[in-house]
Amino acid sequence: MMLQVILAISAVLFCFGLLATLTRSNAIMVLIGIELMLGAGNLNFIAFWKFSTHPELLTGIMFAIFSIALAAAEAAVGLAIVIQVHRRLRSVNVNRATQLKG
Amino acid sequence: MTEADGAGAQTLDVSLGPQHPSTHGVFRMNVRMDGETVVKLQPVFGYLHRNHEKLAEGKSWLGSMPFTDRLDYICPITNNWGYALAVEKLAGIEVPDRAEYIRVIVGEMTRIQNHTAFLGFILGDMGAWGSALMYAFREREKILDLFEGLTGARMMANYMRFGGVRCDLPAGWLEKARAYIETYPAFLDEMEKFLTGNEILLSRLQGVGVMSAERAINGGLSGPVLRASGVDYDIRKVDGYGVYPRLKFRVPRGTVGDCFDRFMLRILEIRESIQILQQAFAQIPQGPILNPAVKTRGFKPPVGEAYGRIEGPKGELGFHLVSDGGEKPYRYHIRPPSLINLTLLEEMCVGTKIADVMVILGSIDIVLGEVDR
Amino acid sequence: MHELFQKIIALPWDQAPQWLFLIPAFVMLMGAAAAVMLRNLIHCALCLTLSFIALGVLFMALGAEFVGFVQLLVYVGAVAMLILFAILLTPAGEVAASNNPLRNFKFSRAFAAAGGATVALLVLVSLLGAIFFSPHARAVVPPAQAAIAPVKAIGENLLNHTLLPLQATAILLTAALIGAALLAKEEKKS
Amino acid sequence: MNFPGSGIFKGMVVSAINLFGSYFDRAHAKRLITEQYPEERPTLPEASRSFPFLVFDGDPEKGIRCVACKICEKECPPQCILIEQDRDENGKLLRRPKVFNIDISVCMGCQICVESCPFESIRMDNIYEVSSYDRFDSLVLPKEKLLKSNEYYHSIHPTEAAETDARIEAARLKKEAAAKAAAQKMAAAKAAAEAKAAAEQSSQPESQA
Amino acid sequence: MNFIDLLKRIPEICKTPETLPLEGKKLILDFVTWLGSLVGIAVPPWVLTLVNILVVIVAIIAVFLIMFALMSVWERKILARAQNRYGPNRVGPWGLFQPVADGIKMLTKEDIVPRNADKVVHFIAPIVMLVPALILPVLLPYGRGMVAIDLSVGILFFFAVGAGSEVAIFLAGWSSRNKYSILGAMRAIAQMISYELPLVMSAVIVALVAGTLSPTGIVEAQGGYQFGFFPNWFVFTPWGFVACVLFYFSALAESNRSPFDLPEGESELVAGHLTEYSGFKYALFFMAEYVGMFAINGLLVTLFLGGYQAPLPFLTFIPSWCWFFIKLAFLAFSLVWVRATMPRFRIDQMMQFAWKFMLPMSFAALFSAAAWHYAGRGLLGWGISAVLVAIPYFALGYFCFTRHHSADNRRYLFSE
Repeated sequence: MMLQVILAISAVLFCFGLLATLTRSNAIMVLIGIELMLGAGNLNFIAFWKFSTHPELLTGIMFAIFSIALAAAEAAVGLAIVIQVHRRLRSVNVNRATQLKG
Repeated sequence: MTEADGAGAQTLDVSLGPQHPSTHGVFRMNVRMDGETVVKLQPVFGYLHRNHEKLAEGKSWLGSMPFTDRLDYICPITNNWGYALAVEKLAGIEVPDRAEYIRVIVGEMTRIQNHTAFLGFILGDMGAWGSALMYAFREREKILDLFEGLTGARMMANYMRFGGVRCDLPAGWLEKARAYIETYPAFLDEMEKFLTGNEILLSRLQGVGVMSAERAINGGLSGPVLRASGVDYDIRKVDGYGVYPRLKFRVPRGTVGDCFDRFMLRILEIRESIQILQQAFAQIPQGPILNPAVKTRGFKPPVGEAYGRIEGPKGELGFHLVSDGGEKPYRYHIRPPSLINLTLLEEMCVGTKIADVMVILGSIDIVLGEVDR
Repeated sequence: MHELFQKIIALPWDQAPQWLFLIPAFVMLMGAAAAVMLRNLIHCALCLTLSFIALGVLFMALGAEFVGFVQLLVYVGAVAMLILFAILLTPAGEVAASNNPLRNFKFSRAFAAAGGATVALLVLVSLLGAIFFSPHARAVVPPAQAAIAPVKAIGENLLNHTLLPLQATAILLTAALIGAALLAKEEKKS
Repeated sequence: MNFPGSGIFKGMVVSAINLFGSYFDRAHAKRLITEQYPEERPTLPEASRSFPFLVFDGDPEKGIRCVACKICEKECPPQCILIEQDRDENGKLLRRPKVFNIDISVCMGCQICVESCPFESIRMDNIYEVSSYDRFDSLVLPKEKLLKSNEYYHSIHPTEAAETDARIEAARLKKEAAAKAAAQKMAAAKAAAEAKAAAEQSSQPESQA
Repeated sequence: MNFIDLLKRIPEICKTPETLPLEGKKLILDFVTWLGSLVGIAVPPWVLTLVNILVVIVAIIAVFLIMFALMSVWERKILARAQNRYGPNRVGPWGLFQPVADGIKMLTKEDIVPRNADKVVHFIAPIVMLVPALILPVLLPYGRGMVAIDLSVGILFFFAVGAGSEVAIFLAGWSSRNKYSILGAMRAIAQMISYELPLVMSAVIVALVAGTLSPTGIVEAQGGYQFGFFPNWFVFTPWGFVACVLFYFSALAESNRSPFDLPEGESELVAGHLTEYSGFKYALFFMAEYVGMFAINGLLVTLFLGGYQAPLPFLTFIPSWCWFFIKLAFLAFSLVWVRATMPRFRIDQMMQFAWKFMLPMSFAALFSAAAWHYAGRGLLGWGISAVLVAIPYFALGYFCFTRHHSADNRRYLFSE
């Protein structure tokens, strides 16, 4: 029963992230949404490790640690791209970056 | 007021205002910064303008002598000397020997205490939180006490008169002065041990605010700032006023012309001044201290104009006086070394960091009383 | 009154109930909601940081102490600062009215938001359905062990079992940071 | 030994010597220059000056040296002295000031007035506790507050007071000598006049007879 | 169990100072049970654990706040004595009541919030700054068996919570909406992030050698004495000394003190991110800085100076918790001593010093620690690790510093 509650919480968190990514027009808000979704993913890993049959294998925790490391790298590169976009288009409005022509 | 210009570089206009902890008085700099580096710097001064030159036209010749104390309030006695020298050149007054020697002694002591104060201020600008400042001011106080014993006031001395000095050395003053100057090199060695080797200080001073010799001459700089750029020009040697030709001393000058050279030059000049003082203490003759021919009230110099200048601690301090034969000067103009040394501030500061602007301003050693007059 | 007071004291307060982890979870969800809803970007970033902290505490509540601290250190220390700096470095310029007819339709922003919200809601409903009503959900779930992951075990596992991913992440991190630095550097104004 | 950190280390040693020296070593203890002001008063050198004061010999009213010649009022650079000459009952000007105000908020203690006063009547005091709460009235010192005795003058500037007294003494002696000489000359002139008159009388009786 | 024999137990406790704090806590717990029996209810065990926790928290907060108060006056007195003057001696004997006076002044001063400041964030910033600073002391081992929470990941906890203060400085700088504070906040964060790396690296080295992340484990690893009298603290090993110096300078940078106090570089930026704070909020920032400084110095004592270990074997009659605070006091004194002497770095020199000097040195210290450990911790290990540390120090010192600036390659000409 408790596992399902935790999974529900992480699902809600994931949907908040999804909402942010879909509705907000600012590139940084999109990145914030992605961070939330990654956090939700980590929460699931830890939940499944907590309720697994033999937790001494620590697989869930390993996944969570590596995913945190990657999320940090991803955030760094994402924000660098956002800054470059801002420098080119003078704004971070996602709808303005439409010139990906050939 | 962040406004983007050019390639979207966000420049920031900051006014390091008149009320600022380290601008040595009321001096404002409108600085445009790109991040930390200075793009444009526009000095704004005039906050301490007291209309000294126009006032002098309404006062008697001696009446504006006490006001010259307030020009460069760190070294008032050399200001008096500049004014007295100019009037003596205008009226052709002879100065007795003892008065000349007293003038050299008091002038060189003013130079020492001004450069000592400089050592303290420049460390304060770099954030050494007052230790060097307190050591420097402890030694400077002793010189000011000697001035108080001689002239009656620590700083506002009003000591020089046309044709000599106002009062003779009180009993025991000369011995106290000689004993004190003996201890000065020990203080200087302690300051050098405390400062000159310090890596942070080296990295903050060296290579900052470089001024080439040729540019310094064109800019009209004078004093230690000019000599730091390698130009050998010291008015005590060039004009040879007072009894300087009889005294043997050397004029140091730097090679690179950056803040560190200006800093070291002041220390070397203090050591030279100590040599001068020791010779002056030895050679001071007895005799009158004031040319009796000069009237204190109703002093009327002949018609004409004169430009008298001395090597003040900050540079060439000149007085241009025009007399129409009356009791009041017709025109009274001062050449302030601080103001003219300040004109090249922007050239030194562009391209450096905001923290360097303070150090460069400190290394020029300006006093706002003299800049604004 | 005295007996009531007696009964309250006798309750087994010191065994932390299972549901204690709901508090950080609630704070996290509120932080996440605020991060999405607020207009001012800086406030969004701060609420995001709050939800990161709450997520870290939640990990600790679930026994994964090490992961909780790593989460705190990495997200609150670095990622939140990155986001705040990015917001600072990209001042919101004026939103130019674009010529695309579809876009400056009066209610276009409201429709977009509604569209996004419905998609998110659909995903949420499907997830919850999977969690509570799918056949697997009804499988016997083993009871929650008091599994505390000691740091020594994690350390040994990292260097023996998962050594390859560790080195791969190291290389990836350096590549990502060098790339990010190059991207964000201002080109020299020739 | 100048390894990279040695400069900083030398600096630290200097400040440590000052720090511990102030407790243990007498030479450094003397360096602590702060005077605990209200308890320890600063010892001013003899020549130190702050604001002017009027000197009087003996009785403040009659012994005042100032003759209200207004030279110092004219010569004072910041113009902070105000003098009104005294008048006796029937309006004739007296050589004494009825009002002598110095606005010490304007005065900068430059002692030009001391130099230009021909009657040695104004001298520089070395009081420094003259601050007050209200800006105008209490900073304008009236004559009563300015008048201080010659003995006080001797107590604060002994050598200068002695010179001044010597100069006054010499001036008085010169005046007396001049007066005596003038008196003798007049006496001589009178005697000569009587002698001439007597001579004429003795010569006139012969002519009248 | 009545009140009298509780009082009688106090002199017995004082006879053995080593365990005084632990016995004192037991005494307080017995006192609570006695109070319960007085009212007639049997005190349940959870109340005792609650009281236990409260006593520990109150003790830590009280100790750190008293140290903060005393440090604010000691700092001014030591600074003054280094500058040939007396320092505060008017309020109370030797100025000891000065913190009370400062506290009253800080509380009664008007708390000005700029008009277009972001009120909410402006209000939160000092709290976000103070909370991590007050949480940090929880993990430090003050004495044998006297650590508030014996975390097995103590060091990681320290850096995780310590990261919060950067966010707080950003909040303070951003919300005051004025040029100086934004510049100050930028500088502060750049400085703290670039100095966090050497800080973490030197702590990691100690954790590697001690084999554990828990502070008590590290302190135990530094126990014992070499040749009978020489304590084998980590600071007396070549790599330990270098790591300790790196940690010390990084701690200075983390708490924005002395040579690294660029954020409040008075001469340039007035008061950096604290320009728009006054009154009580400024006092909170002030307290957060000091408590944070004590916490990070406490960690330095734990990592390198052998936490509560006595320096000489026969000195163990002084209780272990005294040693911790004696070492902490000495470190605090050295902070003020450095502050009295050193001018401030410039922003780019500071960054250069962090990335080009401190970081490579910490890698060198890592290798030398490994050499020391695997060469059997004996004389050979000493030699190798000393060489492994000295070479980079002089090379880096020359290449990235003395090559550009040195006082003795300047010639001054003199003319007659």
